[in-house]
Amino acid sequence: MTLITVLITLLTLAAVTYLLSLVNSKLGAYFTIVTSLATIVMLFLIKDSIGQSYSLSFFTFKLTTVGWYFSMVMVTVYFTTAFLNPFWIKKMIYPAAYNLFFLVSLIGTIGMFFARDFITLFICWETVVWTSTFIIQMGKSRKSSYVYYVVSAIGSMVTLFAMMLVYQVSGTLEISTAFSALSGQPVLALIVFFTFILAGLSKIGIFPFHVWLPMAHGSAPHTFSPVLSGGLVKMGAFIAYLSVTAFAAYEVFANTFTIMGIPAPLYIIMVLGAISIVVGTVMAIRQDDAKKLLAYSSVANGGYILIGILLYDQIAFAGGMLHLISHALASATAFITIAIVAYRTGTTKMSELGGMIHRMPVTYTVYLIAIISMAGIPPMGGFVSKWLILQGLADRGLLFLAAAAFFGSIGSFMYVFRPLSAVFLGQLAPKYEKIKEANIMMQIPMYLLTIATLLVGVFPNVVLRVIADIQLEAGIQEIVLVGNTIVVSNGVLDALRVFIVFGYGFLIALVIFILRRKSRRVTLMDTYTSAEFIHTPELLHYSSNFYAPFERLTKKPYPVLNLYEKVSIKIKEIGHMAESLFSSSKPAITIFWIIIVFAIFFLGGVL
Amino acid sequence: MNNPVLLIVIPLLLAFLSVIIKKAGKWLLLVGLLFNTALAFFITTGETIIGGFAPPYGINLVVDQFTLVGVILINTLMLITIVVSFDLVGKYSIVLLTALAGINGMLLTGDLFNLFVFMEITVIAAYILSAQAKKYHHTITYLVIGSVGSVLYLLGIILLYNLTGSLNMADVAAKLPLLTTKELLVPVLLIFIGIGVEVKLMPVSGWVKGVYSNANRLIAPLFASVIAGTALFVFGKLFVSVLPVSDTLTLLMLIMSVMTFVFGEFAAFNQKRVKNILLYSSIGQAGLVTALFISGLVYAAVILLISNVISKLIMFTIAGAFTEKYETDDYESLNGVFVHNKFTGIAFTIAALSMAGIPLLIGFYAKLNILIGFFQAQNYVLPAIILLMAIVEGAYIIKLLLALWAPGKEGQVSEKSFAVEKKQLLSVKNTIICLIVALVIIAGGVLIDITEKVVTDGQPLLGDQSPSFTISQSKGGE
Amino acid sequence: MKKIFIGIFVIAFSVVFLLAISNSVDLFTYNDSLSSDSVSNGYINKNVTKNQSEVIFNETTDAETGSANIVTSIIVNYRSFDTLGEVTVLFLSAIGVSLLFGSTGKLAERKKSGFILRTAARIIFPMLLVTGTYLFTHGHLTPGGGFPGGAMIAASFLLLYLADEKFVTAIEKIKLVEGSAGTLYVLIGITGLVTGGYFLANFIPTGTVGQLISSGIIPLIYVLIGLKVGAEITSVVSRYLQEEVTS
Amino acid sequence: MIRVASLLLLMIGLYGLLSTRNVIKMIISINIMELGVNIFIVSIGFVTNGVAPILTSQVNSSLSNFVDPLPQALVLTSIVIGLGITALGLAFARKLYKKYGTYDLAKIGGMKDE
Repeated sequence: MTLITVLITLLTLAAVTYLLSLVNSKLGAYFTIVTSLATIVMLFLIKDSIGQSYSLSFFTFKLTTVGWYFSMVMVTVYFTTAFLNPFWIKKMIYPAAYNLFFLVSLIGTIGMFFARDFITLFICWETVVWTSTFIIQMGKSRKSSYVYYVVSAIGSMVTLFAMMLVYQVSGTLEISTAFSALSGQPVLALIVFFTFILAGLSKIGIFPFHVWLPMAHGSAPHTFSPVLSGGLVKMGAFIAYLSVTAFAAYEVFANTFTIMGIPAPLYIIMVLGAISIVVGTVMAIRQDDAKKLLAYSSVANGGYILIGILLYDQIAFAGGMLHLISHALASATAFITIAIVAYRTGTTKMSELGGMIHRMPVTYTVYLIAIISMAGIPPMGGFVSKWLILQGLADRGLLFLAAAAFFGSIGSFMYVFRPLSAVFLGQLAPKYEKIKEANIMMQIPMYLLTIATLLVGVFPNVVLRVIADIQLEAGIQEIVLVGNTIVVSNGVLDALRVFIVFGYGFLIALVIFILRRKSRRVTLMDTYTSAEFIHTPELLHYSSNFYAPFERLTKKPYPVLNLYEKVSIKIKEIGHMAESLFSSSKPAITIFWIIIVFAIFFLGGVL
Repeated sequence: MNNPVLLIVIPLLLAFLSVIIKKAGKWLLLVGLLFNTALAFFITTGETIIGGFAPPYGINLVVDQFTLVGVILINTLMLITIVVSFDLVGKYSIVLLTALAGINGMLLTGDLFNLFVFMEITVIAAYILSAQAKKYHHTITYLVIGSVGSVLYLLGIILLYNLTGSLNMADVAAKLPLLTTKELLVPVLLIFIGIGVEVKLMPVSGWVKGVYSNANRLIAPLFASVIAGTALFVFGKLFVSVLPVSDTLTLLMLIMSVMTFVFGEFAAFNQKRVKNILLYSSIGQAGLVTALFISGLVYAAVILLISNVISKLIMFTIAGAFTEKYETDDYESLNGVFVHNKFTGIAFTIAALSMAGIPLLIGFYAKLNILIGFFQAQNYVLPAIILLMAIVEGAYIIKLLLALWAPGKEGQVSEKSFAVEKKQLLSVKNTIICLIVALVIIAGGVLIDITEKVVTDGQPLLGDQSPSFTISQSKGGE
Repeated sequence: MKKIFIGIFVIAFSVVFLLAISNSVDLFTYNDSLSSDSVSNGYINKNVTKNQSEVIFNETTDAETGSANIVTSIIVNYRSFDTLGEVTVLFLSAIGVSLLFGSTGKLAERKKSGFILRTAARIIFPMLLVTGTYLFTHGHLTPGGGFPGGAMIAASFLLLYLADEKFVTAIEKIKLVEGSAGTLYVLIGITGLVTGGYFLANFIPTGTVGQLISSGIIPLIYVLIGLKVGAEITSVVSRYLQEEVTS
Repeated sequence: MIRVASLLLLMIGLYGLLSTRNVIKMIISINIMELGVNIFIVSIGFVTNGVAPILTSQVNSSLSNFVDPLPQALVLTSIVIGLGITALGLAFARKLYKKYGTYDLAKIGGMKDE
């Protein structure tokens, strides 16, 4: 089975899904599960032929380990999210189109990860952008879809410029050979580097391109937010990966100005990553909408991944790659749980929720594990990856970046705790007394993802072996793995041992909790009110104004979105000016312009 | 009998006949269109002399690959436009027939003055057609500006005649190298402005808004794709093969074109009405096409031109249907209109996406060719502008599409119930035609080797030396 | 005030324009003779296709175009295609006017014309008609031709309109003339294509330069043009006059 | 000199178009511009001491010093086209007047399109 067969099969399946959806949208939705499962199976089938190249019309592909790894992460997210599709599909305005776009965006990402030339890369990239744009619009907001597209377009158009520039210099579109022509041309290389990586930055949501994430994640259909955050954001990481491997930023900029031993251009991008960590964290803490909160956390985690990959060494790179999967799993899980809560309650606003643990214990547990991983608390996947990234930063002595990363780690406690307590813990609002736990079909992805998160956390070496292969492929030192331990410069990390220690701790806590349980259930209306009637009990809910003191500290939101709006207004103003100058319905104005043009031309022609 | 002169003469004959046989007007129009479209495919390249007098003396029709593409494209588009809106033809069949003759004359003729005559025929037909909107003051604006444009063009060619002693394009082109830039400045400039009025270059495009935005389902696509496409083909022919001026003049013309492109796109971004968005976008695209012609990237220009006119044909037809059915084309009051007209919506979307340059549609292929051509010419500023404009373009197109597809207010999940009242936009026949045209957009972008073969037939267009994107290029290392 | 500014602006531009255009054309001196590389030499000597150095009035026979009036030979033969287009332009504007005004058939209310005009019109009308016909039948020999001839015919009808407030032209008949003249023009062209291989080729023997029956299709076409132009302008004029005036 | 004068006619036409908003006056201005260009075209073909390009019994040889016949032929076409445009323009103007009761484009532009 070749990659081409896989892609064609998938396209066929997507078409079949579409046709089925036209007949019965729910059936089509089930078929998205089948198709994404088939993708996983087929990816395993083609794993043996890594290193081969394929071409089809103007598409060329190369099967690489890194592509395979990225595809696996992506398809896992898609597969698990697909389980939600049947329940939401009836609510979509265009169910058949949703199913089709869902699958086409998956195929697009796979094509992109295996792209061998720029055109294939760009076409697949744009396919994903457009299909996801059209999916996002089916959610709550058209504006978010618009912002998503514009930010993506900024990235992709600028990157297309870089691609064409490289093509002009090298005469080839093949990614790996094309970039090699840039060596010895530092200025050109600098332009290409910054323009090329822009697509990655815009997609992974690096400051100042992060504006789309909270909007799009927050308002996309609930079944697509997990894919956006867990999956599609990682496309940016792939571009970052290309910029250090195919573009070989470290070699190209080896002789240029360096900061802390890192070439300045790379350092600048890393600093942007660090800023994203800080901004994402701070903003996440402030959010009331659970999905927006998770979206901002994706911004922060994108910063980790970017820094890890760009460091391009033995440890941090492995950490970045590992964080890719651990964040994908955790974020997809978190979004899925929020989606299920929203499915049952109809809202994602934390101030309106609370006490869901009483009604949805499974969802609660799954969410807990996901946020533990997301916050980087052992023994989940996020811990190992963040630890590796911090280790790498510390080894290099990159203090500023390390400080940002530490800040993000600590901040993430604050923000992941908020939905936990606001949505799941505390008092149950009266209107939610009757809601039920997620049904078994919805529970499947939660179990699958939780198991995966635990696996990555406890046995990270399973994944790290693939990452070591990627490092081999990329030509950097492989991470040293002995048995179940990871060997780094100042010791070893045994995730299993960490898990066991934490497991004991957890057990002891559990025993104490069960034995000493004396708490009384307090409902929301169970309040002492001095004979006053409570009209809006929601205001008394402790999760409203959750982090008020903290929010007062960071009162002023940063002005990036304003910047985009200002540019847009400026464009409109210029457009308006052009319109009023040149599109007057009075002929005299046009005659005037003819005269002016003539005069300018004559003076220009004579001078 | 594949004499290209028949492309001009048969419609004329039918126009004269339909004065006599009044009732048959509409059907004669259809006959003329079908005849022309069929004949266009059988025309071969070469020169056709009229009246038996060889070129510098007599008038000749020159069919090269460039013209051939134009003739086939424009005749087919006109056929499609009129078939789609056949119900609106009414009494205008004679005017449309003469316009058909005029358009073919403009494309084919090899004589500068003859071009003027056919341009006048086309333009006068356009004046009459634009008055169908009953907004006579816009028509007057168009008439005044158009007449000034033709007066300037006429002055320009007479100056060229004074300098070269000939009116034949090939003859003039052969004699041009003997002249100085200074001598050529005024005539070339006058011709540039004269054609610029029809091409819709920015400072002289004041008439466009009034005329396009009030046009109906028949007239809007006719203007925006058929007549505008013809004007651009003529522009290309004149400024690539006949008047290839250099130096400052080229730079200034390039600046004007690029200015048109940028301002047109910006103005489109500022619009609320579908037709206004489209008309400013076609002004912008016309600026880009002329910039490409002036820069010598003929192939890229032709592909862009083709992709643009096809897209505009579909989009203006549907925009015309908006005003027809909903009495508005403000996209905010058409929220979710495609919910009820999915297939129409799909055709519109494909056309729009091609305009925005999304991959695997012909618009993207055009964009690739433009970029490759400019980079090859070591020109980095224009590609940067083009890509930045692509963002603006994509932005307003996505805004438009979102409004038309997804009904609902901000913060609410898009639902069918939020959409505007249900009305059928286009008849089934017309929807199918639009979808077929949309299919051409897709096919042209996917089967790029065939596209290239069809467009160039293996020869460079007007001596174009710039590179084009081919399948083998993407394979790079192999 | 505004107009003064515009005036100054236009004057300033005139200076620029004249300076600019003086690079391309000499504004004050004229040639003593036709420049040798001009295409007009071919038209004058009628040696575009034939090897002929001189054309003599009333002597040269079988010239490539037998018209003594060289301008006519250009209009109706060398560049006849332009003329077809030109006729079409006029045709189109006549159609445009009729489309705009529609055919109400009603006359606008007009003042009753005076006795002198009415009487004179009856005398002058046939004279105008004859002169117009003369102009286009002799177009290949003398100044004039289809266009002035046609305009004169139209003028004669205008005169009738002026003279008689109840006069109405039968627009249907005018249209018949208009359409059939145009059709015949094109058919002549196509006959040329079939017999001579070129559209609008002169397929009739051209005779002796200067004779009434000479120069092949030229008089034929000029007659058609004369009729057509006459019909078109008449139709335009009558449209203007017949259009109902709504107060 | 005649060339300068004809170009000045063109400029007068431009002035008219710039300064007036009256449709009829605009059409007249266009006519003046066309007239200017037509005179210019004829003047291009002018030859000092030339004779009209018609063979007659007096001027019976094509070797005479004729003026250039081509511009004259062109000018005829141009005049007729000008006539067509004028006729059409006036028809529009008249419809405009019937609809809005004024020839002033500025006033009409301000009116609401119904």
